[in-house]
Amino acid sequence: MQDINIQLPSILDQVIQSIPAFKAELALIFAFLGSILATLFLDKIWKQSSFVITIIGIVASLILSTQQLGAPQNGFFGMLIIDDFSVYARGIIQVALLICVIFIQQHFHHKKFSKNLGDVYSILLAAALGMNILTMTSNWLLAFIAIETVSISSYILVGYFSENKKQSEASMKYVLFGSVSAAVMLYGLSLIYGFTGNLDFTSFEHIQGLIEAPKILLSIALLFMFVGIGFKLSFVPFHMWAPDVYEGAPTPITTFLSTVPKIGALVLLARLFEEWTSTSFFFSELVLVLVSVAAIVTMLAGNLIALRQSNIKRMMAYSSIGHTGFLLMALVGNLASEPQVLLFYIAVYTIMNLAVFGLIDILEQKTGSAQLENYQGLGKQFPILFSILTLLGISLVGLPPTAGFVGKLFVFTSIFDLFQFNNNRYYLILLVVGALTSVISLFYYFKIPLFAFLRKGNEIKILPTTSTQIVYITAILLGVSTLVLGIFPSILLSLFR
Amino acid sequence: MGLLSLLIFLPLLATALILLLPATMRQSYKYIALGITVVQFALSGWLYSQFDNAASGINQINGFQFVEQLPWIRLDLGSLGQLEIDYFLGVDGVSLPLLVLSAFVMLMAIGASWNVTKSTKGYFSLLMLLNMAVMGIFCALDFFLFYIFYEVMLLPLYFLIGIWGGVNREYAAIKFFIYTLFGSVFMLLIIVGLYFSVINPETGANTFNMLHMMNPNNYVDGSFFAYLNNYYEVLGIPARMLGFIVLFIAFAIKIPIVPLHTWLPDAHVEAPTPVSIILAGILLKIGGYGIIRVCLSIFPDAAVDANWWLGLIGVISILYGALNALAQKDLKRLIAYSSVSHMGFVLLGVASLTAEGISGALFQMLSHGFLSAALFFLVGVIYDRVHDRNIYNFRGLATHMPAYTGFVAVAFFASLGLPGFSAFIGEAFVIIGTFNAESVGTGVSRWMAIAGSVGILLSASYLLWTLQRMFFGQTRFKGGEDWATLLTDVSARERTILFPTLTLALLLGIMPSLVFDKMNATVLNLVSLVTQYL
Amino acid sequence: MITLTHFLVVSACIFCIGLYTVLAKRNAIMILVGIELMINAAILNFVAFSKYDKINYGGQVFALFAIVLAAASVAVGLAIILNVYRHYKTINPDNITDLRD
Amino acid sequence: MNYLLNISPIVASMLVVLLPFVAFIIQAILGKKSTSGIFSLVAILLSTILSGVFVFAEVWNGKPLHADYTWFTIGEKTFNIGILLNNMTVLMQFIVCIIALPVHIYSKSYLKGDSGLHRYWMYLSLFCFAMLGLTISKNLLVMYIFWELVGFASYLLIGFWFTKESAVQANKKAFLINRIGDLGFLIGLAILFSTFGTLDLVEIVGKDGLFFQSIIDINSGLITAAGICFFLGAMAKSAQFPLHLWLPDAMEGPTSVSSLIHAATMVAAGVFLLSSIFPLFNGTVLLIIAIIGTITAITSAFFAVAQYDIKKVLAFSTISQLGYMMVAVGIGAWDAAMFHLATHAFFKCLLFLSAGAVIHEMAHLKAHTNLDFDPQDLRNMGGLRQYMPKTFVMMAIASLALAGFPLTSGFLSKDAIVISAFEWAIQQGGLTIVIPIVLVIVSILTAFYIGRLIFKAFFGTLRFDVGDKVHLHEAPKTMLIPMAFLAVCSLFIVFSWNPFSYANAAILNGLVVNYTFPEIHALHTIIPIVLTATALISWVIGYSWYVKGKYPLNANSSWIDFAQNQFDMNEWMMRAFVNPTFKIGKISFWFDKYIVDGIVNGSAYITRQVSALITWIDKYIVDGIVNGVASLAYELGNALRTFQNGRLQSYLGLTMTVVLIGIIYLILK
Repeated sequence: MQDINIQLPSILDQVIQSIPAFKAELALIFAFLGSILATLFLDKIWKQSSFVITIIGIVASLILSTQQLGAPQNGFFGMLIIDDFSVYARGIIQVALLICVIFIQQHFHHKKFSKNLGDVYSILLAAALGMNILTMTSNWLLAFIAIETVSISSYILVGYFSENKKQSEASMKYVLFGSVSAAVMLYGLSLIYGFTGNLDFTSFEHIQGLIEAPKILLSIALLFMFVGIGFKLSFVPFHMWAPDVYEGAPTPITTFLSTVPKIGALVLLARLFEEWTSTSFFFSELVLVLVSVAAIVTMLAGNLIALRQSNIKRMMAYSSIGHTGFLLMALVGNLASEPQVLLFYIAVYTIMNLAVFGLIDILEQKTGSAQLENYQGLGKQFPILFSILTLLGISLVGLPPTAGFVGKLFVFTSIFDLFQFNNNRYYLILLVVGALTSVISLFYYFKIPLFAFLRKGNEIKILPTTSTQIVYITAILLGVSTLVLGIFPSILLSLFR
Repeated sequence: MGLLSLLIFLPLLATALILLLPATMRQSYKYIALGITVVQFALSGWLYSQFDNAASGINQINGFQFVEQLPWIRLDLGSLGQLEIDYFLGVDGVSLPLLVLSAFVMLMAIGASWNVTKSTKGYFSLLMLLNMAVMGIFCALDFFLFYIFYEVMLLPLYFLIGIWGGVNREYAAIKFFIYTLFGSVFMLLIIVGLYFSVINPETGANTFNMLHMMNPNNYVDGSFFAYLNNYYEVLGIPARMLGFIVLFIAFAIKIPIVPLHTWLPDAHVEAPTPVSIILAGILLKIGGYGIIRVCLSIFPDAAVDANWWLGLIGVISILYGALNALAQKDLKRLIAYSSVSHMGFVLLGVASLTAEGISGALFQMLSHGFLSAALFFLVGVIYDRVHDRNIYNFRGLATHMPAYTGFVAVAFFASLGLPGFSAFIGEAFVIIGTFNAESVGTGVSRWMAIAGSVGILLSASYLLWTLQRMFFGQTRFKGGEDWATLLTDVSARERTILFPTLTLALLLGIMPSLVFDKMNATVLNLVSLVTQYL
Repeated sequence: MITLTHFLVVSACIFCIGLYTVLAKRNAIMILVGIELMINAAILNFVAFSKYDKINYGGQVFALFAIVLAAASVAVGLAIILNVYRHYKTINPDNITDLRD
Repeated sequence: MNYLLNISPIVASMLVVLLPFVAFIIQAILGKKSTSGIFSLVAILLSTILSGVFVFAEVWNGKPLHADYTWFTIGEKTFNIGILLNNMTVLMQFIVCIIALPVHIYSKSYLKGDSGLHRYWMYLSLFCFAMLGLTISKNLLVMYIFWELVGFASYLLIGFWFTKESAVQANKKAFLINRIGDLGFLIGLAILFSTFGTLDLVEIVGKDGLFFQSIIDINSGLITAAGICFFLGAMAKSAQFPLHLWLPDAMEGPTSVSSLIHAATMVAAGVFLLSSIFPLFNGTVLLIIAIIGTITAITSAFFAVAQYDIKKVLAFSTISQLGYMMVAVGIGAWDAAMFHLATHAFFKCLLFLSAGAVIHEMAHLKAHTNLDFDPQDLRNMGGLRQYMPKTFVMMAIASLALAGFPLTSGFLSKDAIVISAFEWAIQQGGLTIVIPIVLVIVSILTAFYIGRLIFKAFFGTLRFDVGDKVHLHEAPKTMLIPMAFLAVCSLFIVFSWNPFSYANAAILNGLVVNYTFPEIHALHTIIPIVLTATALISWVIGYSWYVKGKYPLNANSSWIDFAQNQFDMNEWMMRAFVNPTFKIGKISFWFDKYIVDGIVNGSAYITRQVSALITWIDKYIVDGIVNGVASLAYELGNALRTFQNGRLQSYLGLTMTVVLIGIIYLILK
């Protein structure tokens, strides 16, 4: 009792001092509360109020987080690390989120629901908060909380509308799979905590503890821990949920799921990976092997399965699984290089996926289907749309002159550097598989132009849709930006410095 | 904006124009394309006339002409070192003739696609895009830039074959794309490796500059592709040899060599006439050009070890392609396989590593550029009329379409190496050079020359046989009378395209100096660069 | 005297039981229950371990948060399962396979 | 005018070559508009004059000239277009002109009214251009170019009636077989280039050429190979066994063409080539040449005996005569070869032209009396003497020349070859003696078959009744005059004032060759007598058979004869030699037709089969692998899909299993 009384003031001081480091997230929190209130009261007066508040909140947090650039600090007893890496990551997250919000608003605002759209925004904000924390923490407790925040809000996002069977099924699979992996991860964490007695995975004791830990239990613990992160990143073998959920969920939600949450998890994993592979002990090697193998298998499986897809959303789901593999590769490469390579690839990946799903959303609304066969000969009716889709396909394959190519090139470069540095065969395999899978991926990405342009299609009637212009324009801008970034990557790269 | 940039990016202007003009002005598209291409051709002609024959090109920048070098991407990638990518163009004796060739073949292609009606907007814009990429490839001296143009080229082709192609076009298009991509993706890995191994002596930054890659002193000791104390091995293959092999495969797919050729018959047969013209006239040359510009110049030490195998592959391609051609019933397929055979000479000549051989190979590329283009155009002539190419469905065309037969006969005899036409000079000097190789001691054996000459015999036999089967004898068509009415003799447009082409083939055959004078210095420089590792 | 080992063994058993439930039961609710069990096993671990962490009681804090989060996710899960039932009139996961390759 | 008169031989010779080319161009441009062939005619006329007055007269026995014009540079090596004017080249060029001119005139009326006449003139001019160029080119590469162009022109002319299937087959065959030879030539060039670094005749085999100064051993394998390669080229052009197959088929072309190309000039190019690079050949190669020549001479002489088609007889006789020339080259007496080439050119050309006239008439006959028979078949002719006496006379002269009868040119040149052959054989000793003996036999056979031809065609009576009014009449003047000219040229006086000894022949004196063997005077008297005597005998026999109809091999007459005078030496001789001759002739021709030619066709067939096989492999194995890889990836993806069965718990189960496996692996590791 005594010691608490003694400590309490100092602790409070600490907390108060740490508030500024947290202001970006605070903005989100206020926006969260604001949007809830707006949903309850204002929306009756002005339908868009909650939407506007959300936008404001996100933009605010974006601005606030950018102010932290170049001023590394940490708060809350070192639970939060605010370095440039996290700032950039959060920047990407916020922008992506912004676009997602617009997509969602455009997609739903004209539909008649029993439910109120405002809640969705608040949930999105909650998710954003979780992701922000994910990018800044090196503490298992915060990390777990953040992951769960993101997960739970994603569950709700998927299940919220449940207009049809598929959506509800998707949400069920998502929530059950997610909770199980969360539980497993929690168990793993408990073991790790047991070995180390410390929750900060960057701290000396933590690593010391892991070094001393019994091999077997350690490997169990690490694997369990990876289950949780694997679920978030959806790499093999924790990817099983992804295709079903992506297909089932409303397209804008899929857009969100396939991009934003991955970034947070990836940043966390990057920090972890960098800390833990630095030692020359068993567990470092173990982590390295686990990630490399995961990357290889994921690239192969994702791209191979995608070959046989006829539903474009499902195909993109597998493609994003394949890309997760490549992201893991970039993460391995991150050991050799500055984070800007990783960030660049993340950014490019986000842009591409946002654009693709945005266009898919439009197509779905216009043709009422996500089946590729139904797009036969549509190239004549939507030349621009399909040209942009093709361009994005090229970028996803990683062909010049697109940003996807530059990203791939940098990743290869960094991996090659590692390979040249220590002649480890894993790196070589990574390189070869990375190259091979991009060839494989061409097959299915080019199904889109194949159906749209090469095939003669029977005229299918276009459903009357209310305004999709904003989404359309955004997607096109994003698509073009991949081209621009492909020719002048320095625009983005110089940003991340 | 230098001349080369102008040459490269003019087509882009055309694309923009075509895309911007409304569909109501559909008729103007082809004229825009034609105009731009004519300007390009004139420009390339100007370059040709201004070219200084003494410039030796290959590995030192002052040997190149019309050079443009602008810093393009400069990045500090931290531990990955300084990223240095230049917008770096220039031509030497190897690339200049190919530039002129490309400009000319493009002109032909536009002429051949005069009657295209299916969505002309897309067609001509894609054609112009392709045009740009091709020009870029021949001018680029920065490996990154080269690679970009190299890949950009694939895309328009995919659509040109896939949309305007024949029955089996989807298969052909994707097959072509996948084949090339397979090669080029691994080429990318090698490029990355080179990037790490090579340092720009001025700035000390890692560079993609090809010319720096050709100078052993710029290699970092102990780096992956280093000349000195390089102990890297993959599957027991030394790193530099590996790099050579991978790059060679990447370009060999384009040439194409046996057994990596199977995309070619499909692509050629399915592609519309203009695209086959471009494929045969330009794209196959990129393979040969790449091998000379990249494989030989950057990995000369590996090249001298591997050239026996190159020669062998060349010989195999020659014979294998010719034998295949002998058995074809589809005229277009026959010509496609004959391309395989004729391009085999290019590889053989390059492998010989003698001045005669390499010059012969380059000359053969040019002559094949003109002749195969003409041949495909000629096939297009009857295909346009009756939509049939089967040799056995025609008989005695000579009496029915005398002028057409005249053109075909000239083209056939030219490409079977009748003296007086370009193909003869090319093949003869490839063979002479290959024969010489043993005396010089580059390791290519003499029997290859003899085997190659057997290829000439075979080419004569299949072409003459075709001539006999299709054109001589009593007139008899599968389609009967209505074919007889459809099969009108070559039109004025067709004449105006064919005549200059064949004339050029003849001119080159009579005055090879037109080309040799431009390339001699470069070739000698290349030979000296490579043979020092013998 | 109950040592750490006992706690660990018990938690391990609970975890396994939970995992079994998750994999074997043909009822979504039961799966949720299984998840609860697994989480509780982990919580037990945390509490047990935190005995050795006198400085800032990380384990116990973690345990508390875990309980809250578990509750939250289970609540969401239940709501969603209810939703599924409305559409499918069953909550046996094996019969809910519209989304598949 | 004055300027025109002292025009230098180099320029003149160039003009000689270029004029026909100009004609070719003009003809090509005018196309159907001009069928008179006036351009070609004028061109060749001017060429002949120039070549005669300004080249031949200037250079012959003067000092050789040569000029070089840079053509192109490849690497460091420079190639020139060179003109070489020495006795041999100017002689060759002059011969070509002097033969080509009458043929042009002749064809004017011979082919009157043919639909494709404009093509004919075009091709003919092209041929003249190529042939004339071939004769004077100094650089072997240039020579090779003309060499192939000549073949090309002959391809076009053989297939002149391209709607006739046999003609098309024939010209394809001709070109391909010539191609084989050309490859030999090309490889030869490659060898020379890689040894000497140049292809200039003077620089290599000139008086002080590299070949003589450089230390290169003439007996080295490489030089032997080169020699054989060049000989291969010559074999194909000059129709040496077994590459002679194309020549008989080539008779599908118009007769005038056969006379110019396939008798006089082009086929002789092989001999010319060998003579011009003679120093390159070492003993081995020369022996091979001699042997091949002998085989060719004897076999085709036998073939000729068994022929009924008048043109085929002449074709085989041409081959056999070319064999003679080859032997001459082989024994080192290439001057004799050139000599025979010259004489043979005239009389063989004349023979063909006369045959053409005959065929012309027979064809007319066929046309008028619409009987169905082959106008070229000897069995349908006979007694033409009284219908076309002039033709008969000229053809007789030509035949005498061919048979080597005194006072004719053939006598001189043939004796030159045979005698030198004997001298050579005696000096060499051993089995080589077979060669001259065979040559003698050949000359006997020659006399016999040419006699047979004359007798069958001109003596006796027409084989079948043409009714009361006979349409046969003399050939028109435009055909007769050229023939007459050639007939004159087939007499000795053109070549040597002394009809009985070739020693005074201008050509032999013009081309100085130092023989490796001593001269044996006795032979110079014996051989001519023997040859003439045997020729006479064979004619007597021939006459008795074909004119008197005492044909031994048809039963009824022979039995009577046998009964009447069984001790008749004559009869006995017949049975002893002549029947076997015929037998051998038939058999060997059968052999040639079915075995040698069969091999050629067979190889073509095999190539086609191989190519079919290769294509199969290409389609199903090479391409199959490619598609296989693709479908493999496809199926792999499909297999992985099966896990995606939509069942949540199987997902979880799978995931956990993988984790478990991972744990187990890590534990066991």
